[in-house]
Amino acid sequence: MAWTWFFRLGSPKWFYQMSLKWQPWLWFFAGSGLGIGLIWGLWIAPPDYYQGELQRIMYIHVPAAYLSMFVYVVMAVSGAIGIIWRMKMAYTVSMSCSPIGAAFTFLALITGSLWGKPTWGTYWVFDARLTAELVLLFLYFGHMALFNAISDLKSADKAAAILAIVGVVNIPIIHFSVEWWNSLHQPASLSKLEKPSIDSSMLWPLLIMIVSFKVFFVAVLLPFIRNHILWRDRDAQWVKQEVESK
Amino acid sequence: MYSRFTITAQDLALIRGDRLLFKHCNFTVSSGQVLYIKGANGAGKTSLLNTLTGFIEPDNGAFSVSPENHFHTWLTRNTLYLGHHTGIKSALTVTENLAFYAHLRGVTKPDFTSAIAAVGLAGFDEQLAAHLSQGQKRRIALARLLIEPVALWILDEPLVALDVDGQAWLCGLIEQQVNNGGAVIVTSHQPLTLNCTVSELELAGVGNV
Amino acid sequence: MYSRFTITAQDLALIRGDRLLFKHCNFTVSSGQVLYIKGANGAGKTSLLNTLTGFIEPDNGAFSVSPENHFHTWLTRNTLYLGHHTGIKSALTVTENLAFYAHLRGVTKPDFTSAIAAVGLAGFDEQLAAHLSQGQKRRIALARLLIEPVALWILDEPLVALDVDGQAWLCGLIEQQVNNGGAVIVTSHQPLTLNCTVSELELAGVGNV
Amino acid sequence: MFRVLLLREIRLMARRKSELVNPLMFFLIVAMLFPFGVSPEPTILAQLAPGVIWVCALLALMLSLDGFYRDDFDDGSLRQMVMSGVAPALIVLTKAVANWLFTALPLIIVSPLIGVMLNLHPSGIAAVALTLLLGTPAMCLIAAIGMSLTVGLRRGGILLALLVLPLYIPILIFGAMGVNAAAMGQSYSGQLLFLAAMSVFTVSLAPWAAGAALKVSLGE
Amino acid sequence: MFRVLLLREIRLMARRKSELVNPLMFFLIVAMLFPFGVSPEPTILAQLAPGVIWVCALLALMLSLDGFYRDDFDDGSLRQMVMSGVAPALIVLTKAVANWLFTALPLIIVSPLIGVMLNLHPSGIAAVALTLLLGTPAMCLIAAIGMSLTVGLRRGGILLALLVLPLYIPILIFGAMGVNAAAMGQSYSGQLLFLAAMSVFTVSLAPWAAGAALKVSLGE
Ligand code: HEM
Ligand SMILES: Nc1ncnc2c1ncn2[C@@H]1O[C@H](COP(=O)(O)OP(=O)(O)OP(=O)(O)O)[C@@H](O)[C@H]1O
Ligand SMILES: Nc1ncnc2c1ncn2[C@@H]1O[C@H](COP(=O)(O)OP(=O)(O)OP(=O)(O)O)[C@@H](O)[C@H]1O
Ligand SMILES: [Mg+2]
Ligand SMILES: [Mg+2]
Repeated sequence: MAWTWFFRLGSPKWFYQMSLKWQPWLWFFAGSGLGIGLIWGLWIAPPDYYQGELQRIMYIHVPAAYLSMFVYVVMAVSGAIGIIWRMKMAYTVSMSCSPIGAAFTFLALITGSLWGKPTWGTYWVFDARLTAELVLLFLYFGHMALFNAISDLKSADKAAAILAIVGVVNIPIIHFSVEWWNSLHQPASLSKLEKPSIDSSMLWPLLIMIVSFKVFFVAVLLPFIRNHILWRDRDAQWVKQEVESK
Repeated sequence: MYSRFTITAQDLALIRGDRLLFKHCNFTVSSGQVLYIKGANGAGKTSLLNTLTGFIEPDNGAFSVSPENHFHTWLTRNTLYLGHHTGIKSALTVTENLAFYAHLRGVTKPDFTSAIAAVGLAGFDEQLAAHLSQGQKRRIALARLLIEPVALWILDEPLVALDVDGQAWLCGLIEQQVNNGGAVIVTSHQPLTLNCTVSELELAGVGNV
Repeated sequence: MYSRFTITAQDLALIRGDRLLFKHCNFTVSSGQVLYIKGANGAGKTSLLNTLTGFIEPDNGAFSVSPENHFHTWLTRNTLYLGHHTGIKSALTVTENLAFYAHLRGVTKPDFTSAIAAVGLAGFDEQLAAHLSQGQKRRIALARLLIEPVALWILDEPLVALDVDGQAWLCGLIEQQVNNGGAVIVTSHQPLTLNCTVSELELAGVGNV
Repeated sequence: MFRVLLLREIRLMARRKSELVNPLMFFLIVAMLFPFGVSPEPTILAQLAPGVIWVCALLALMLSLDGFYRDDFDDGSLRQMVMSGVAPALIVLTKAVANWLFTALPLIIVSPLIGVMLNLHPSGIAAVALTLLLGTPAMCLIAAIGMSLTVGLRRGGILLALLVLPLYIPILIFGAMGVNAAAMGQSYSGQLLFLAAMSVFTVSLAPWAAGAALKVSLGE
Repeated sequence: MFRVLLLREIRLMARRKSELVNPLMFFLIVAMLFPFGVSPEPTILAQLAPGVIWVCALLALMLSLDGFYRDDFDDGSLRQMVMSGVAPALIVLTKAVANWLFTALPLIIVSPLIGVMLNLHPSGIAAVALTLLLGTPAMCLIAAIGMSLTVGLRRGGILLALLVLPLYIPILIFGAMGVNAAAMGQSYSGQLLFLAAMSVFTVSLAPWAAGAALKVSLGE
C-alpha cells in the first residue's frame, strides 16, 4: 500500500527510533546552512544604500518572521490530521510545535523592534502587521495553556488542535496586513510572481537563511517530539527500556 | 411497543490515565432485555457507559446496532441516559424542566401532571428544582422516563438517593419498559429486584497497562 | 475512648420555603449510640442535619450538649460531618486531601497509608482525586473517619455510591465507633445492618405551613 | 429545535432578571473608572471615549459569557441535550444568540449614554451604537468557541480571556476606528462594512468549530 | 492553622501553574487593547498609561478571585473547614493573602513592563510598582468581602464586580494620581501614604466582615 509510510509515521515507537537516525543529518544541514548564510549576510553582502549596516538584522528578522507563521501552519495542519485520521502522532507533532513557534515569534518581535528603533524611531508601534504578529504569540501561548489546563490527554489533544485550526485565520492577516492597511512595515519584498525588489547580492544570503531556518526548525522539532513521545507513553514498556538504557 | 433492535459491543478496550479498565469486552442488548453492569467502585462501569454514549473514545473496539446502520444517530434518537448529573436545572420548575426535554424529543401532548404525580412529586409541579431535596431532584429526572418514549434506557446508579418506595417503584418501571419491548442498561450497587430476564456483565478490573 | 457526652435537641421546628418540615422534634444522642434518621425523600433529613451543624437556623427550639456549655464550639471540635459534598478537592491527591483535614484537626502522626488501604484505595495514594470514580471519591472522605479521632459522626447517606463490600465495611466501622464510646447520627435509604443499639427518628413530613 | 432551545434560555434569564442588569452595570462602572483613573478633563475624555467604550463593552460581553455555559455543563444539561439529538453546533449557536440578546443588545442600547458621559463628540454617538451592533455578533461567536473549549475546566474564566481577547483585537480596532472617524465627521462606512463582514464570516463558520470543541469538552 | 491553610492554597496553585500566568496574560492583553482602541500615538498613550495600568490591574485582580472561593464552596471544602473549627475570618484572610501572593505580586512585578509598552515617562515606572504594592492588599481584602457575600450564587462573578468596584474607586484615584505625579517628576509620598493607610485599615477590619458574610453564604 502506498499509504503504509503514512501510518507507520503514526507509530510513536517507529518514529522515535527513525528520528534518532535522521537527527545528525538535520543538525548538519541546519548548521552549515546557518553558518554560510550568516557569514554571507553579515560580512560578505554589501550594506544597504539607505540603512547601512543596520539592515543586516534582516537576515535574522525575515527568516524568523516567516518561520513563525510556517510553524503555526504546521501546527494547525497536524492538529487537523489528528482530528480527521485520529492519529496520536499528529497531535504529538502539533503540541511540539507551539513552544518552538512561540520562540521564533518572539525572535521576530525582538529583532523587529530592534530594527524599528533606528528606522521608525520607536521600538513598538501599534501597526497592523506588528499587532497580528503579537496576536500570533498569544495564540501560541493560548495553545500551550489550553493543552496544559485539560487533564485528560485525549481531550487536551483535540481541544488544542481545534484552537490551532481556528487561529489559522490570523496567518493571512499577518501576511496581507501591509497591503490592506497602509502601515510602517515593509511590504512584501519577495514575491514569486514578480521580480524581487531586492538586489540579488542580498537575496541569496537571505534565501539561504530562510531555508536553513526551516531545516533548523525541523532539527529542533524532532527532539521536542521525542520528549513528548516519552512523556506521553511513559508507562509503555518500550519507553521504560529506552529510558533505562540511557 | 418499540421496534426490535440489538446493540452489540465488540472487543472493547479502554485506558483511563495509566489504568486499563477493561479489554476484550463484548456484550449484546436486545429489545426486551436488561443488561446489569456490575463491578466494584472504580471498576469502570461509568466509563463503559460513557464510551457507549460516545463521550469517551474507546481505545479499541466499536458498537453497532442491528437493523440500522449508523450507531450514533440511532443512539441519540432512541436513548435516555441518566447519570450522576441529571441535567435538571435548579432555576426551572419541575414542569419546565420536563417540558424542555419533552420538546427537544418532539413528544406530542406530553402529560406532565400525571408523570410528576407518578414519581411522587404531586404538588411540587411549580416548585423550583432548587428548592427540592436530593432525592426529589433525582425523581424529576426519572419522570422523563415516563414522558419520553425511547427504546433504550441507560441508567447509571438510578437508585441512588431514592427512598425505599422509590426504589421499588423504579424496579417496577424497568420491568414495564422491558415488557414493552424496550431495553435497559443499568449499573447499581443496590440490589435490583427485577422480574424479568437480566443478563449480567461483570467488570473485574484488569489493572495497570 | 471518648469522654461521655449527650446531645439534646429540644422542640425543634423548621420551615423551608412554604413547607413546615418538622415541629416538636426532640431527640438525644449519647456516647455509644447510633441515631438513625429516617424518612421519605423530602422529609427533611438533610435539613435537620443542617440545623444541627448550625448552617440553618431552626425556627424553634435549640440544641445543647451536656457536660459542656457552648454547643457550637463543642460541635466544631468533636464532629465530623459528611454530606453530599464531601470537601474533597479534585486537584489534590488522595493523601494531600486527607493530610489537610488531619492538620486542621491537629492530629498527631496520622497514618495515611493504612487508612487509604482500609478504604480500598491502596495504590491510589498519589492519584489526583479528579481521576477517581464516584465511589472512590466518597471513599476518600470516609478515610477521614479513620484518621480524625472525633466523638460524633454526622453522616448524610454515607452508603451512597459505595459497592457492596464498601457498604458492609462502613457498617462495621460505625459499630466500632459506637463501641469506642463515640456516637453516630446517620441517614440512609439503604438498609443499615448494625450490631449495636440504634435509636430511630422518623420524619414523617408535616406538610404545608 | 432552535426555538425550544432559545425559549429555555429566555426563561432561565427571566428567572434572574438581575443578571440582565449586571453586565450593563459592569459596563457603566468600568467606563466610569477611566475619568477617575486617567483624567476628568473633557477634551481628554472625548479622545478616550471610543476606545474605552469598545474595550468595556468587550470585557462586559466576555465576562457575562461564563455563566451561559458553565451552569449547563455542571448540572449535566449540555450532555443531556447532545444525548437528545441536538447538534452541538446548534447548542452553541443558541447560546451565542442568547448572549447577544441578553448582554450585547442592552449594552448597545446604553452605549450612547456612556458616549455622552465621556463627552464623545455628538457625531460619534450614533457610530458607537452602530459599530457595536455590527461587531458584537462576531464577538459573541468567537467567545462561544473559547467557551466551548474551556467549559469543562474549573477556573476556565481567565483562560477564556487569554484565548478570546487576541481574536477580538481586529474587531476592536475597526470598531474604535469607526467611532473615531465619525467623531471627526468623516465617513465610517468602510469600518462598518468590515465589522459586518467579520460577523457574517464568524456566524457561518464559528458554530462548527465551537460545536466540535463542545463535543470534546463534554467527553472529558 | 494559618500555615496549614496557606500551604494548601500554595499546593493547589502549584498543581495548575498555568493559572499563575493567566491573570498576568489578562493584564497584558487588556492593557494592549487600549492602544488599539484609543490611539497608538506615544504621547497620548503616555497620558493614558497610569489610569489604564491601574484599571487593568484592578480588573485582573478581581476576576482571578472568583476561582479562589467558588471551587472550595462547590465541593464543600469551605463547609468542612468551618466544621473543623477554623474561624471563617481566618479562611478569608488566607484566601486574600493567597490571592495577593499569586495574582497581585506577579502583576506588580510585570507592571513596569506595561508602563514601558505604554510609553509611560521613565520617572513614573517605579511609581507604578510602588503604588500597586501598597494598594493591592486593600483591594484583595475588599474583594474578599464581596466574594464571601456572593460565593453561594451561581454566576456571582459579575455581581461581585458591582459590589466591589465602587469601593475600589478611592484606591484607584490615589494610585493613578501617584503614578501621574511621579511621571511629572513630582513627589508622590502623600498618595503612597494614603494607599498604605487604606491597606492597614482593611487588613484589620475586612476579615471580620468577610468572615461573617461567609458564614451567611454557607448557611443557605
Ligand atoms: C516589532 C516589529 C516587527 C514585527 C513584529 C515584524 C514582523 C514581521 C513579519 C511577521 C514578517 C513576515 C511577513 C510575511 O511573511 O508576510 C516580516 C517581514 C519583514 N519585515 Fe518585519 N517586523 C517588525 C519590524 C520590522 C522593521 C523595523 C523592518 C525594517 C525597517 C522590517 C522589515 C521586514 C522585511 C523587509 C520583511 C520581509 C518582507 C516580505 O517579504 O514580506 N520589519 N516582519
Ligand atoms: N434550598 C432550599 N430552599 C427551600 N426549600 C428547600 C431547600 N432545600 C430543601 N427544601 C425543602 O425541604 C424539604 C426537605 O429537604 P431535605 O433535603 O431536608 O430532604 P431529605 O429528607 O434530606 O430528602 P432526601 O432523602 O431526598 O435527601 C424539601 O422537600 C423542600 O421542600
Ligand atoms: N476523569 C478521569 N481521568 C482519569 N481517570 C479516570 C477518570 N475518571 C475515572 N478514571 C479512572 O477510571 C476508573 C473507573 O472509573 P469509573 O467512574 O468508570 O468507575 P465506576 O465503575 O463507575 O465506579 P463507581 O462504582 O465508583 O461509580 C477509576 O478508578 C479511575 O482510575
Ligand atoms: Mg460510576
Ligand atoms: Mg437528604
